[in-house]
Amino acid sequence: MGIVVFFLAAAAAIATAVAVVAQRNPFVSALALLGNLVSLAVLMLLLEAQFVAIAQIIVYAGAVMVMFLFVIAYVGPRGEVGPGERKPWQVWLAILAGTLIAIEVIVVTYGATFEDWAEIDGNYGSPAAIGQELVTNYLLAFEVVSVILFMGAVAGVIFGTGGRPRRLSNDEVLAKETESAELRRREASRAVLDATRESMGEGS
Amino acid sequence: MITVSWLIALPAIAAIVLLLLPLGQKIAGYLALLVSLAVAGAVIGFIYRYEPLGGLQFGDNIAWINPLGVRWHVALNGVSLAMVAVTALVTCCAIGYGMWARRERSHASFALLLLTEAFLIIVFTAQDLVVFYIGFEGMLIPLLVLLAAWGGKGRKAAMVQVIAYTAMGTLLMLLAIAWLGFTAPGGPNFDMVAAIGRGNDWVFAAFAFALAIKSPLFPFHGWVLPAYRESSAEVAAVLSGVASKAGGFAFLAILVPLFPEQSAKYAWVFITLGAIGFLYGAFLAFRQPDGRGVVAYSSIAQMSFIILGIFLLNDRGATGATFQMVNHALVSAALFLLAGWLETQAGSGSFKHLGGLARSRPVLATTALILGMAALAVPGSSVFASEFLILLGAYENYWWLGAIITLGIVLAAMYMLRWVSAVLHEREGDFVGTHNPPDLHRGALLCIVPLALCLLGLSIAPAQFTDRVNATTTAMINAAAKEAGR
Amino acid sequence: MTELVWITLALPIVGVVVLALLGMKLPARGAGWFASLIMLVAFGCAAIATILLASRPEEERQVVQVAWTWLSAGNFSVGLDLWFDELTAVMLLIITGVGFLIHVYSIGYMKDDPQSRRFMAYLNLFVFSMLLLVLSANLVLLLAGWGLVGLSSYLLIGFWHNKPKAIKAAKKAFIMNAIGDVGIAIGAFLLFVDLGTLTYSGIFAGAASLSETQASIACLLLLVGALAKSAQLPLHTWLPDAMEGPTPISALIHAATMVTAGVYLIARFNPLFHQAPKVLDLIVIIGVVGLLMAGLIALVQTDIKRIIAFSTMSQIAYMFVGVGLMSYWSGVFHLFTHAFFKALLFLGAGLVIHALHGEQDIRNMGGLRKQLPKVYFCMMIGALALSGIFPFSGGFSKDAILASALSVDTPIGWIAYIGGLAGALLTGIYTFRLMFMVFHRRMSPYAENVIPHSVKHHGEGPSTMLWPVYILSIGAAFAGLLQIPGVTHVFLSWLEPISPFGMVEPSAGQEWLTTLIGTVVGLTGIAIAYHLYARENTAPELIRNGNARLIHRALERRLYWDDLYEWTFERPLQWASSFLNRDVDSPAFRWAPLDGLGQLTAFFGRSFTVIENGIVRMYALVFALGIGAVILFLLVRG
Amino acid sequence: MGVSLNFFLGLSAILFSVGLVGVLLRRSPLTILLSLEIMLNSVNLTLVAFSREVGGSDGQVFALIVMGIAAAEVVVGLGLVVAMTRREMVLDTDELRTLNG
Repeated sequence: MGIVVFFLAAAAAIATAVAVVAQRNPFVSALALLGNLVSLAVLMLLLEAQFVAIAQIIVYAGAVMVMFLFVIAYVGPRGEVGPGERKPWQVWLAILAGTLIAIEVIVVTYGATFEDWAEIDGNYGSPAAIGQELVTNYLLAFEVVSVILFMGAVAGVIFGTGGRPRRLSNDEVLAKETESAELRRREASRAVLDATRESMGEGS
Repeated sequence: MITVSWLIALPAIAAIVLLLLPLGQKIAGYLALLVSLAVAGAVIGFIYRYEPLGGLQFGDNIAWINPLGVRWHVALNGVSLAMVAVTALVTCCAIGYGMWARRERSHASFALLLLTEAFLIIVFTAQDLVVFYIGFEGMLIPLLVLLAAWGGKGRKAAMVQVIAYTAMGTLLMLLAIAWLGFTAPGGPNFDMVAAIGRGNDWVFAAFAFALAIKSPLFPFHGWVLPAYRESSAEVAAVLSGVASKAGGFAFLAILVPLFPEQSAKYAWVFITLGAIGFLYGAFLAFRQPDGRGVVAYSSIAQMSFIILGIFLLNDRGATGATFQMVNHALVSAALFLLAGWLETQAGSGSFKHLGGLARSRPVLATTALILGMAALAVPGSSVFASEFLILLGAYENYWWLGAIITLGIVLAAMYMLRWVSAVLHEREGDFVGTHNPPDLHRGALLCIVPLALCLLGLSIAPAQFTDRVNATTTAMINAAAKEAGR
Repeated sequence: MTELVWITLALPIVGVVVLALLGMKLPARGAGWFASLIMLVAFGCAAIATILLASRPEEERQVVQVAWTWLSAGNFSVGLDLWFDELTAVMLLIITGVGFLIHVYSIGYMKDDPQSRRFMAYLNLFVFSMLLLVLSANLVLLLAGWGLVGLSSYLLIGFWHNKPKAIKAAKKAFIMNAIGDVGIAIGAFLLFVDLGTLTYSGIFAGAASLSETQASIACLLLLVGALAKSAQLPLHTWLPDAMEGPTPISALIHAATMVTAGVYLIARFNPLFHQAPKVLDLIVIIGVVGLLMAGLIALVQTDIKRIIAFSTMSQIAYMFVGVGLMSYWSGVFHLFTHAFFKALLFLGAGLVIHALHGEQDIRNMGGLRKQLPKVYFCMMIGALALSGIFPFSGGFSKDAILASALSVDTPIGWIAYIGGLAGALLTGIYTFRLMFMVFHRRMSPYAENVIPHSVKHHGEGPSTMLWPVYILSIGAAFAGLLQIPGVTHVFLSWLEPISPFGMVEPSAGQEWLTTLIGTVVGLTGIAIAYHLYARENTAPELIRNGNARLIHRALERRLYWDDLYEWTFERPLQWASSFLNRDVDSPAFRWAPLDGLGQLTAFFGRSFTVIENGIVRMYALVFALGIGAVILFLLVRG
Repeated sequence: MGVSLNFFLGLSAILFSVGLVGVLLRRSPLTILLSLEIMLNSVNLTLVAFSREVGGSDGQVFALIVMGIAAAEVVVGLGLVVAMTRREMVLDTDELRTLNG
């Protein structure tokens, strides 16, 4: 039973993760990440970490992802960036780095022999146990995190509101206009290019 | 009991005070002058008490950076004493000249000059390799700032050139020092005595490279002309007069005693380069368009000659080289101050615009003439005495070498005469007519005359000098001379 | 006695210091008289010292005294040593005596020059240097004096420093003399390497132990110094140009004292030269060629001072012949008489120039004997002495040299004898060409304009200028009587001890024979000159129109020696220097290393822009690859 | 429970790598942030798994703290994205290659 759940959840996690990375539309990516989070939560439940699993869903899926979606909605289609001028060796090197690290970790862990899962009581992973730890042993870390969160909130507010577009001089407006015209021209031509490519792909 | 450390601490502290306090031009100048005079006074005391056969004297040797085995070990021997004395004198004159020239932000410029003096004294007295390195590298900082902030039009390019050259060299030297210190038996030990004879060819080469650039020895002289031409006069005086001597001094006092085997083995390299440099510098000085160019290339020639003298590895060569370092320090410092004076008063240092200055300016004419004659080593002058010693040493080892470099002396006569007559004689230059410079008057005269007087004094009794340094120079080259079989 | 010599040496330098420090406070005339007084006292001291020396027995006449160690290094040391013997005494008397007269003359000569104090200081400096040169007892100090006379000569030739020609001449003189200094210096090095000492006594004692090669090389090098200082072939070109300096300088430095230092040097080092007979022969040959060449060039020069300058060169060549034949006494004797008559001629020429307001071209003179009778009379004595006419001083001394050549009776001796007689003929011609062109023939238009006015206002010249000329005339006329063949031999016996190997001494018969021939030859020369120049200036046309035109041209250009040096040394040197500056130093040593460094950093910079391109992703990629690599490394290492 | 710790660790390594590749390949800052979340979560899984292995709750506490930090990071990152949007900049990290002090 555990094995089945694990593999299902693992397959879902990997699939959604790949979807996050591979999807061009950030909105879809965000939704895929949501799926990823849920499947991870399942795995955590499998590990008897009820509180963390719930926190994962509530905090991440509930709060962080909502914020993501808001921003994605705010940004709109600009959030979508095409492949651009990417050199093939970059892709290969990136994949190489990823697989290298993955294989290495797997090799290491595969070669290692772990003891069996520890015996646990019913209290393990309960909010009470975690809360106990947080306010006793890890009080300092807990407080630091709260400070960091606070600072992050302040930073978010400043970034989000302080950077109001400044008043531009005539020259700059002109430059900007030509720039955006250029951008539009480039995008248009790219669209034409993509369309041609697609039609040719269909044609062939 | 005053020790050498005081000589270092006094100008260093004064420099910091001057940097920090926003003193007026006059007060800052007088304070700096007072400090430099105090240092000079202390040096005179040392000269008076110095025992020529007493080895290292007036020293301090205290633990400094324990984990690395670095000790604050400074002391004077005969050669150090000579160089410290010249440093003190030239600094006094440079500061005096700075006061006369009314530099902007003068308190900072005086502070930096004093700092240079402190570093230079460290170089000349250090008995520990790390202390030596600190002085050797440290003196560049104030000098570069002085060049960058008070220099002429091309100062940026000049600075790049100086940094590019000297950084290359000193980096290698740092590696060499580290190697020597960390391979010492019984833990890291940077004392010079502990490093004697332990180096290998590579360490020797790294050391020699740094020193050759600093001196400068042909063909590492590329930084000299821009640096000497773009610095303000007093900085050029310090730079050519004493800072460049740090290289020559280290050849004699550090490289040869520490690497006797290699010094003997590779002496021919330095002798060849020195001979080439001597003739080469003389050739180039011959067609320079301005006074600073002439003095810069003559400096290259002289330093090459000095290094040649050191690597002859005999008494005459080493003593002559030491003496020549002192003489050349005095001559070139005075000539640069004079060149600076000409630039401010006549509006140009270029020979095209000068000439005919001797007319109704007797003091200027006499001073320039004395310096010019000293620089071309007119027989009977102290420069002649030192060159005579080096040449004598050269003849003892290789008579043909002596014959070749003797040519350089004729060339020296030619380019210095050209300098003298281009400035003083012949037709009045156009700038001389328009600016109508006054005679050399009190302020600037007081800065140049002490140097000229020292030269005259040394000319009358050079033995007073050579007797004091003889024992030290002999000891320095002794081991290498034995290796060379002399 | 040595105290007196020390005082003699010290007085001029005291004069220099006083004049340098107080010069501006003293009135110009006062400075001049002060300097002259110093010279007079110095002459007095030198004279008394000489008398005291003479009163000693012959063996004790060589005094060496060490004042202090001047320079030392290891086992090498030289002192400020003083050497006083018969030869030094002669030189001392000439330097201080003639020096005094010329100081006095300078007071008058320079009275209108605002810089006369500086002139006097330089003169004193010169005298000091010259005394140092002759009094030194070791080669280093000799070299110091040698260089310092070169320096004062430079200063005095270039005294009028706004005259570019004068400055050029001064530089030329200094550089040529520097070559000579270098020669002596190398000689000194070699002697030190061979003998381990540089004192005269050490060198003379060790000379016998040298091989002939060693001695010859050392002597050749010393000879280079002597040739440069004495303006002998091939280092003679500076002397005619040096005439750009004030006339008293020409008289003192470039006739009476400094230029004879080469003769002094050879005479002084006779024990060393004795070991190198080939070098001695070479000296004779250089002397013979030089005296003929200078005589020929003097025939066509038109500048009054240059004619005398070439005659100086020629006369010094005679002295070289004398010392080269190991007849040191005759060389020094000629040096002695030459000091009188040549200084006399220069000072006389100075009076003429003074009267003509600075005109030096003899073609613009003529017929001056009526206007300047005293000058004419004195210069005639000098001219006769120069031409070697019996019984004037030059006759005795020149004939002493030629008689020595006769008595040697070797091929070299005969060359010297014949050459010397030919030179005597030339001397007669050029000397009296000068005399006739200046004092006889019809007055030139220029002189007609200037002279009456000048004589009316100044007479023949101020008394300070005339009296030294009178005194020198007496010397020029009668100095030869010290050494009448077979009658008196003051000079010979006085100088005999300076050479341990003896000297060539002709018999009285040889001397009288030579005197007879010499006088006849000299008179012949005068007759030719009279024929050519005494009435009208006919000779130039005669020569210019004849086949001798090319020769005339060559002689006028001084046989192209200057051109030769210009094209073989001066210009190549300048070219080489410019070339090195422009095409070697700047590109190769000043920019190449910097460029190289720049290229290197730029290369690395460009190489790293592939990853250091500002794109954060790329940094992350490198970071990730790095982590992978580190883990891999740890894995592989186990 | 039949699954051994190795499986969890392997899964987390795979997820981490996928996230890493995302970070390395994508240029949109939004997607990069999302990929970062995957990486963080994979580490969280490891922490929880190890916590279960030893039977303590330290790993879970760490996981919670990581979540907190991740939230802060997301706030700042999204704030930057918003700021870029407001300045009408292109949302492409490759364009952000010059620093301006």
